[in-house]
Amino acid sequence: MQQRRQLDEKQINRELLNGNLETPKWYYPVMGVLGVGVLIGFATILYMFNRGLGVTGLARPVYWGLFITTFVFWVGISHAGIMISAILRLTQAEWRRPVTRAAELLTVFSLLTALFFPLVHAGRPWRIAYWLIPYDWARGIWPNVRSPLFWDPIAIGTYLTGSTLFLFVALIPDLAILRDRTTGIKKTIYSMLALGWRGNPRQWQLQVVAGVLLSALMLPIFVSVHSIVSWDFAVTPAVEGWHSTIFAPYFVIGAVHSGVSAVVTMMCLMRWLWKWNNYIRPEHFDALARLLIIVATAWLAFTFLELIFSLYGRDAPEIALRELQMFTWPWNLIFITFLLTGYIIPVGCWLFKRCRNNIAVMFWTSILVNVGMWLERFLIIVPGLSRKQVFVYTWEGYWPSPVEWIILVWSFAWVSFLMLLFAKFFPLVPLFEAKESQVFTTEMKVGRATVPMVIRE
Amino acid sequence: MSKISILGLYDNPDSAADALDALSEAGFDSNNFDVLTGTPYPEGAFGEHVPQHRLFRFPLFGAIVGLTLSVFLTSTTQIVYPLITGGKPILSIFAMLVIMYEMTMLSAVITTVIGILFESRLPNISMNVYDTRITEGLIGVSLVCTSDKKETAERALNSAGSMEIKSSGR
Amino acid sequence: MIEVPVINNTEKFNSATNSLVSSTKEPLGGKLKLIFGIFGILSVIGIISLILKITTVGFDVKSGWGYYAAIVSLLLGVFGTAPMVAIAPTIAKADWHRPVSRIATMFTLAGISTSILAIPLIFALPPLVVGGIRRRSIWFDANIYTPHVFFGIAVIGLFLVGLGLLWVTSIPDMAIMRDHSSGWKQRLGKSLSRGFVGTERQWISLRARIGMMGTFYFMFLIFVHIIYSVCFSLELVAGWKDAIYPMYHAATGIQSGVATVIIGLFLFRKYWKLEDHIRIDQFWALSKLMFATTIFWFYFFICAFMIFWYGKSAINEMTIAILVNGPYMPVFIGTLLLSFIVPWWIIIWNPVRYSPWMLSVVAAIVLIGSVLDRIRLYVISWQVYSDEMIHKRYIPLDEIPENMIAPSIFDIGIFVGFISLGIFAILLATRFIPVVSIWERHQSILLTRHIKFHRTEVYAVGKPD
Amino acid sequence: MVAEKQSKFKWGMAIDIDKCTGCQACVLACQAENNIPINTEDNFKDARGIEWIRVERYWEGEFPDVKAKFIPILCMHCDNAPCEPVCPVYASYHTAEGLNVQVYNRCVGTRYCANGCPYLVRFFNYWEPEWPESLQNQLNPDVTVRSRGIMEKCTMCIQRIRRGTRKAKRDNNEVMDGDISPACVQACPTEAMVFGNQKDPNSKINKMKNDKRSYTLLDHLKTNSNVWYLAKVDEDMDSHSKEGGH
Repeated sequence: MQQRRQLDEKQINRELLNGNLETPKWYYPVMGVLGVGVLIGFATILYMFNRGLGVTGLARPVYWGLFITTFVFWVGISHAGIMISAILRLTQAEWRRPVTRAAELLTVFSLLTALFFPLVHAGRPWRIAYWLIPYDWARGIWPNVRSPLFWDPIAIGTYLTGSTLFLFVALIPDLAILRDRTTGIKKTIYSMLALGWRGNPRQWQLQVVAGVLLSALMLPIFVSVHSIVSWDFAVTPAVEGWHSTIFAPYFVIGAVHSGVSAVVTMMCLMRWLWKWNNYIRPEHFDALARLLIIVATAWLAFTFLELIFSLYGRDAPEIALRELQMFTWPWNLIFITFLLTGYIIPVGCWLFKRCRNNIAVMFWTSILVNVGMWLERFLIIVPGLSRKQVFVYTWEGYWPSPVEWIILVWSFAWVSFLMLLFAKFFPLVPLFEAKESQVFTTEMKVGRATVPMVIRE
Repeated sequence: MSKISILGLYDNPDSAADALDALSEAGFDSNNFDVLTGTPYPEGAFGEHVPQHRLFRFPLFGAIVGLTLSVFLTSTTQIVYPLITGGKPILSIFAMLVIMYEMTMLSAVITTVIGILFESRLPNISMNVYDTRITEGLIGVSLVCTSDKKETAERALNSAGSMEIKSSGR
Repeated sequence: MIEVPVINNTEKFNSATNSLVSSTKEPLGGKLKLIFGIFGILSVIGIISLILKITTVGFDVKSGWGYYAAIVSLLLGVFGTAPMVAIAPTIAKADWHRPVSRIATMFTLAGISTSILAIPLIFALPPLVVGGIRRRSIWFDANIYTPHVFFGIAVIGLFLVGLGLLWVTSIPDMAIMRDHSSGWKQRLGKSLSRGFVGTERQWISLRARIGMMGTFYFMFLIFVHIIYSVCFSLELVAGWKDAIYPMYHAATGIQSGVATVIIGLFLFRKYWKLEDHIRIDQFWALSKLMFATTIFWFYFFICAFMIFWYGKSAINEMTIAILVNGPYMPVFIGTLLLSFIVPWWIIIWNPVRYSPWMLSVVAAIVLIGSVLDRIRLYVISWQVYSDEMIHKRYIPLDEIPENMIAPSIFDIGIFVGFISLGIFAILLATRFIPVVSIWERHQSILLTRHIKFHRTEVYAVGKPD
Repeated sequence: MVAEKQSKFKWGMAIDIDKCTGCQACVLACQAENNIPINTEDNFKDARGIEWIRVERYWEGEFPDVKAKFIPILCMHCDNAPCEPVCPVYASYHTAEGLNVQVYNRCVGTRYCANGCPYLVRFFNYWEPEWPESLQNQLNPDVTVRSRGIMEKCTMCIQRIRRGTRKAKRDNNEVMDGDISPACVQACPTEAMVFGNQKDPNSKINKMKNDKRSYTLLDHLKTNSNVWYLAKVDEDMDSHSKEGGH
């Protein structure tokens, strides 16, 4: 039962802009620490460019390792945004409102980070920089449209552009609010960004229509992006562990699992750092956890289908692969950890209302989920390659080198750095949505009980 | 005769709605006055005329453009460089499908956003009078009229009990 | 926050109750009797042709059972998944489903035809050990009759759980029938409503039971779809390895289920005069569902096809030859058109989604499409099965037959007859169970309001949890 | 395929396992001919050695009556090469002469082709290649020295093929069977390896590939490889060799 508090617009402005109009005292220290991490990361990347990929742990037959794993991981995280804002908008779920922007923001920044990894994992990234991006005019031969590695940038670019525009459109009314609260140079900048928003019925109506229409357009992109990423792996008949038809929906549902969990993590942080307790309420965590239980279970079902059908063929390479993946040290440990953190522990917690409403529990479980999902990608990619065919003749396992680990850590620092940077200048919770929910929800008396009501037009 | 814009501020929706009625009674054209709120209200909450929009045409147009572009790009790339890879046909339709799909969606999204800005008349550089308290919960009724109608307009706005009236020539 | 006036709904309640109860009461007019007669005769024809098929074809000629398997799978979709339209929104707490849910749930009664048809099929299915060697199967080293047993249990279980679901969701209406009718209906209502008088405790336990039964039904449904699709088509083709196939089967089943509900809704609304209970909102919501499932058809298809087309290994080429460009290519093209392209293109336009009859046309198209889809999937898998071939790593391209087999007269008889049997069962039930659940109708009367909002009027929905 | 009709060559190779003694001469010749960096012990330790052709050894039977079976494995130059379509920059494609070539200059080192290859005959340059001072002058001027960060693999000694065809063109006569031979074929003491043009009906390779012993590796992947193997004449081993390699 949601305890509904009446908030007038002044209070909403004051509380939700507390990160923008004044600076919390933890802000600069945290940014400093993250900044150092980011710098170290970039230094490592430059070192790797300078020395060559020899500094990584990659070796035949495992030609793709931690970088591609992390790439898939971040693309997965990026599915949070549209999942929350589009699907829940189309199903008119009221509790989505405070979360949408943060989720879309996570989408944008995690996609930006994901794009780094195919770049740094390539043998000659500088060539990519001027041959493939933006497009290959240099040597008079255009990229191969048959290659999944060419589908990727197209799909991810589409998704990135789309969600950035989505983010901006939904940001305009709040920019207007900031414009009215600031002075001097800040005011001019915000006024330019706000495009002279006045808030007349036409603009509000378009704002609402835009939400629905853009969601409807982003949804197919959202599904296609991770399907295409999964096809990078699934289309190669040589790698038995990858050549499975279920990969596309399997990756998508897994991405939703990890993405929504990442949103939960972020909501906890927002609640703790900016004290937005009036807007991010336990009932939101409750709803998200219920959603996550369904998603996680579907994802587990796909996992088992994939496993069953890989063994169903009874081919020697497949069986060798699964033996390595599940029963051989250290993979067996990773496999168990993946099952525990990816499903068993979190869902086990979410089954109980007390855990669903407990912020700390939600925080840690959602982090566990993402640990598990990262391990899942690692388990798909690396063992799959190390036993890909009967001709594998080097049996040393691949293990990431310190350089790769540092770059993995860098990606996390980088994303949170960008998020905090954004949070300094723009509101993380959409103010107009918060105000709208004040207008569009009410209560009705049924006998003695009061039932929350939602207004539909 | 110079045009001026007048803004009346109200602290509750009903009086704003009254103000709109008063204005239309005073014989102003409903295209000339407007309600400014800091919150999206349900359509017609102030008895204003519900604006019409043609937003749905934009994505359709964009989709068509994107589709043609992508068909051109993918087919030319493969025809101009007829390099056989993996025994696949020179025009591999199913590989092209992916790219066509993505580019179609991309340009549909872009045109939609353009359409949104266009339809909601943004960016808006009109110098009409505005008040920052509107984003704090006050409701503004703004009006553009010729300067000789100023008194009638202000009377109408006052009749609905406005907190404050601002006006500016331009 | 705006004040919601407290108004008295009694007369609305009574009018709803009376009109809906009378929908079951009205005497068997000539037209209705005729309809009953037709469907009854057709069902008898179906049962006769089933017996004839078993006696004439026999269980050893595997290729003769392809169309039969296709029909069963179609019915699993058309009748079996229809209740999902009632279950899914209930779990998602949507408010549009209330007038629809009863009609959707009533399709569980049609499961009778599926359960009857399933039994001969069990005998037709080859055991796991063929010619002394164990064939590939998802049951790995289980007892050689495991799939037969499990499938039998699953189908019957699905039917029973469905009946349970129907009963649980209609207990309050039984109570209403008990109070507002006479004769056998009253007695039946008395016995089925189990003394339901609507105490707080009874309502709470009712809600819990509905949730539980719904979840059970869903799980059973997915289980049946997985077992059926894998054991009765995929495993019969040597080398066909397609992890997404069960999900594809379930998704397309749900698509046809939604289509069935739309058509049923349209007919009941028209001929039972339920216009003021079943509004446009319901069709609007169903159309969105339809749209989503239609796209899902293509998504799941392309997920599999892309892998096979790009992989280009011998096994992949065989799979494509069997599914797409083999002897059943025309059928496949028909499926692609009628299951995806045509309905998608029609339903994308807003006006269509507002008009019930246009929607039912789309639904009919989708149903034809899913018939073709099942034919393309099942007939060939029973056609290529042979005790020698099943142990090969994959079927060589030249071993795949050139031409498709046509359905026999018995198949057509079974097809028509058992669909009619299902419809007949539903029609019988409508004499006793109101086609729109009264208590949910009361709930929506209670929880939805048109309230004045300053100068306009808005539609507000209460969401208790 | 369109482009293949234009050329009058379709190169291929046939290897008679029965004649192969596993002497590794082909491996050495290949290393010398194609400027392949020296595979030091550490290179092999971190599984980064580069060997365009390798000789795999399989022990058959139980001690004491064990038999060793050698099978040289090089790029199969498949017609349906899984490595080709996945390259985003067309660095790996199929020439009109049926060769699967790697264009070093285009390669950006995504290593996708190496994942696609079921025979593991594609190699990645993790480091800048180095040769000891004494070997600096041994490098083959006809072959590019591959820089770090790109893929490389057997080219069927394309430089020799070019030289042969050009010569034939210059003193305008046809390319005779056996005129052109890659380094490995040339170095093979038992003449187990044969290289030739499949479009020439009476070439030696055509006879060998139509031999009843001939088979291709991993044919269930339908890569249509252009390297044929002739099974060892040994009853209790034929069954193995039929299943591709083992």
